[in-house]
Amino acid sequence: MQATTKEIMATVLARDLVDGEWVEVGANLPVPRAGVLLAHLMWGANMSVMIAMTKANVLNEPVIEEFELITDQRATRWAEAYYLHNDLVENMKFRKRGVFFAGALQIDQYGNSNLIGIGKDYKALKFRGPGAIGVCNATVMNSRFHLVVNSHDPRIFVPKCDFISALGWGSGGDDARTKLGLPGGGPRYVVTPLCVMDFEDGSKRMRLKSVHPGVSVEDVKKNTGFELVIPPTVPTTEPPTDEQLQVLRTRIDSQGILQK
Amino acid sequence: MQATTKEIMATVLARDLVDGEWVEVGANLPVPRAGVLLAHLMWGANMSVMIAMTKANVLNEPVIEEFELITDQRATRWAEAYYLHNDLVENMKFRKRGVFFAGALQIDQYGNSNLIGIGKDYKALKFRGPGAIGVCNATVMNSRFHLVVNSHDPRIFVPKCDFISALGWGSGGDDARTKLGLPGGGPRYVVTPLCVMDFEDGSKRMRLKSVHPGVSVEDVKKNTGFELVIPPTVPTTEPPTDEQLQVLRTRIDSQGILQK
Amino acid sequence: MTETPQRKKRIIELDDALAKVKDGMTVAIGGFINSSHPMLVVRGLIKRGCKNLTVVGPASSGLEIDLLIAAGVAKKVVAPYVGGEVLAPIGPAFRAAAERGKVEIFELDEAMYYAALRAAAQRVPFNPWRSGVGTSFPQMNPAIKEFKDPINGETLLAIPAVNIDIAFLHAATSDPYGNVQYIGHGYGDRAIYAAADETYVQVEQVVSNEQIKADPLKTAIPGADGIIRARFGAHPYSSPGHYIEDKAHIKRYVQAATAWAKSDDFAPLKAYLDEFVTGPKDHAEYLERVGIRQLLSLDEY
Amino acid sequence: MTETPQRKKRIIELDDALAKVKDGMTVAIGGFINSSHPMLVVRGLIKRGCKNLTVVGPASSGLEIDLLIAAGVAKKVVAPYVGGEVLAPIGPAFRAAAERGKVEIFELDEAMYYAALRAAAQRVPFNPWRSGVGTSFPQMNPAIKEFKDPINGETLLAIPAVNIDIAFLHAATSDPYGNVQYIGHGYGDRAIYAAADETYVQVEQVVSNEQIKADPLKTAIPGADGIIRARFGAHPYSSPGHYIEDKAHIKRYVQAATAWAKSDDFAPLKAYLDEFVTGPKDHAEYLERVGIRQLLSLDEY
Repeated sequence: MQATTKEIMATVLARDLVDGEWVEVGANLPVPRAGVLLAHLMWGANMSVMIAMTKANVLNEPVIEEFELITDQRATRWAEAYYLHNDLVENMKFRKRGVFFAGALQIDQYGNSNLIGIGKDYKALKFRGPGAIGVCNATVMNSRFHLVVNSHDPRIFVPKCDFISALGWGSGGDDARTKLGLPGGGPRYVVTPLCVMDFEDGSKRMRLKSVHPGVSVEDVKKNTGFELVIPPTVPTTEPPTDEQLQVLRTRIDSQGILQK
Repeated sequence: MQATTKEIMATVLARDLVDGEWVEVGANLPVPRAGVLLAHLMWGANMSVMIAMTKANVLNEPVIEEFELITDQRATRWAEAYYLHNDLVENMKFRKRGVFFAGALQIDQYGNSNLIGIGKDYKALKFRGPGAIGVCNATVMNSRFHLVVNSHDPRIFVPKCDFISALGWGSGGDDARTKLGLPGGGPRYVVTPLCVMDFEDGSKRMRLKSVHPGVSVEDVKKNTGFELVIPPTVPTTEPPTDEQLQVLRTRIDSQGILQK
Repeated sequence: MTETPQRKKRIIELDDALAKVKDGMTVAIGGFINSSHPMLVVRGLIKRGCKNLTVVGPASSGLEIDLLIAAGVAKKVVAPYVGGEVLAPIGPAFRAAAERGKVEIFELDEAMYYAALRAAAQRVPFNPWRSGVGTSFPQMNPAIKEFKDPINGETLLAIPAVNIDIAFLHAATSDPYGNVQYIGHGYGDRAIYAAADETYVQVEQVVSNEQIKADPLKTAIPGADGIIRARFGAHPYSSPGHYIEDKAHIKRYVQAATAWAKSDDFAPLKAYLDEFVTGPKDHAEYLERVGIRQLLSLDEY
Repeated sequence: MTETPQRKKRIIELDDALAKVKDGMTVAIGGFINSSHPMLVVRGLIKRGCKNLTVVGPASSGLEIDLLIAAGVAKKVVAPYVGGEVLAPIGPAFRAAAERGKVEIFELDEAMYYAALRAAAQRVPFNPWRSGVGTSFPQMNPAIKEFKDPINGETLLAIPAVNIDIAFLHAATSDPYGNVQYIGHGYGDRAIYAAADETYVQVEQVVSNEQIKADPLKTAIPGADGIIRARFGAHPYSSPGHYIEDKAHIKRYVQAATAWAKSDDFAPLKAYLDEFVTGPKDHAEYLERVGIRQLLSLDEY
């Protein structure tokens, strides 16, 4: 079986997750959702998987139905526990084992990101974004986070974000976050339809980690608006195993959203 | 029918309560409990009566059983709503309509009070009290409070509290609380087995308001460790009506605790 | 012996609740993105021509807030997100009004939002928060101040209290005395209630006090100031345990608002408002215009 | 195709939970005055000879904290009240140890207590609180600082975070995976859990995951680190929905502790500890010493 780009992206996220971790599955974020569920079903039986503000028990569901909206009450039917939204956002202890996935309008070379809008003047934005939602907090309080975007181009990967709504590695350096007193481990991976990137030790500049099958290093460079750290050899992103792909297609993504 | 001192004290507290107010009925505080329930049954059908951290509906209970312990689960059987204890103590909006009853080890002439202990040195108390419980906060956040004590003597009514765990009128003056930014109306009555006291406008010194039947002004003066404001005429505390007394004895205090 | 006086019912008419809203007030709307918004109230505020309101949306606001912006009711919006997920990743009117300077945004993230509401509930002027240090929030929202904490000297953000004059919520049930219960968790509605001076709640159904007392843990709002009868009262958004969102209707709104956002053409929005907001004389007529057949198609299972 | 791996059960032995406690840690005990204390754990901490603990009691602590003080386990106590209501208006050992300088009290009131726990849960160094300004609290507890708020310049108290290393609670039920549910409201246990790095919960009964899922709103602790089987595990205190407090037993303790407090005679306390704490080899033997007839007399209705 041949995995699609989205299936590969989901598998990259899954491989980062460790049994026992705490993760939220958003609605309409099919790639992170599939990544979390893949890890949960294959090697993370003791992960706390949050669906629609509930702690869900889906481990033995033959098919874990996808929901388009986070407010779909049917998505709460597997709940063992409800979280009031304010408790979810204000009680932070459980997030020490948490992993978060964030999107962005803009991302700079240190993994700082922007969900607010495009334009130099906040009072006269050229493009107003949706707002920070809970991303500012979740990218601090969880043990680490990954930036996941649906396209890879120089409008997203910019030299400087117009606004920073979620801090990455600031102006660079291993201590960029600790010197501000921020507890979480910061951004680890940036996963796009072209590649996986991480951050170089020391400088914390974004670095190409692997390119997806069929993508060249040059493709990535020309679609990135700043200079990436490029290691001497860049491997191809490891695709899902046959078994992983089967679990993805039969139990997690039965509607085939990742195959579109 | 002749009312007992405790029944008179309860009636004084009841008369201060207005329909629609929010009040907590503690366990083992029979006088305030009876006062609250008397007001609720007679003219306060829309009061929110809190029993054992629940909002209770006891309006049509023929007999409202007394519980010795606040943790008696049976006291929650009338609940319309549970309050988590932290919400009860941290969400303060509903307390704008709240009235609170506080006890004390020491009370000074401005209604400041102490539940911590007796002694000049906090690190070497001669007598260690129970602690402030929720009294510090409840005496600030409710619309007003009453000090209610089971005995009236110069050990309680002192020139100066060793420690202040609940602020009254500070060092005196109408603005003693507002200048500290405190929202509640402060102490209104001090109710003892001898008398009812309030606070003189302007100075906010404690003032004798009425003496219970059979008690003289002199009795009060000699049992108070500071100089009270004594008006030219001091009335006798108005006892409960026959109907009030009947409600007290048949529905509220069927065990006759107030008659002991 | 005198009869014990009985409690007053707190069921009120929509218009009596709406009459509490005065120009310039801070008004909150409950729910979450595509669910549980008090839509009788939202349409009512527009119909009455309310202006200059500071609107506190849900922590993740949906297109009900977008509609209030489109109709010119909201002068200022307190919300960490305004959108409709796949139905509209960014609220079209929110986006357009923000870009055109027609609405002020009190910029914050969800954690700051709850810190602000909690400060109001606790009657303190602010609450501290850590996340956001090092970001653009204090620059985008000057009401948020960076400060050194008085215990350890750490750098934190001071999130100012957002006090709510009146909160409007939508829930499954209440008894006649304002004890409100949800089906499901109820999103952040309890936090909105805790921050509000007054709270009016639309419910799908008024139930007996005995039913409420059967499960007091479920009582999320122990004594709303008024209860508004509102079957299908969250339409076009979902009402957990009762009906799913009406995507076709939401898309119709999105299309109208997008026309305004993209080409500054207000006509489609006006048509939407005429048909569904200002036109119907009451909730029943609104539902008639939506159509019973359409309402009956919104079953969860 | 490979079988889906299954979850690990979180049911653990009392001793394995107690082994997590190290000298000098901050340990919290749940419940409220005469109810819901994890008494296997309280007795176990004494039996193991734990020392130098900072003990965070419930917001209103009962005589379980008094017992920990009497037995020399608690170096410092964080509690706004220690007593047993009518059974002991002030905890006798609490009173005596405080007067004799044998225990340090972190003085605060209930609102400050929750502000401190909340700060730990939120990972901020403090929370502001208004009540207490103008009182002796900052003098009695120098960790509480008066400060000017950075928004309005109002005078407030900064209540420092009280971080809990391990919380021990007692509840009605849990499934094998640590989803804990209470009968009743559960007092302040959720707030203690939120402030703790690890939480172990005694339960009257372990139930199926299916039973928990039948009412997820009831799940108060969504994933305790360990569940300790403990029928009659709050004895001599009440366990809501299961049994009332054992007043005779509590009075026996009070008598022993009062002898120590009044005349510095530790012998009655030693006798109590020998008989009920250090003597029994396990919980079953403790209950045997209490007596089944006595346990069966503690019905609520």
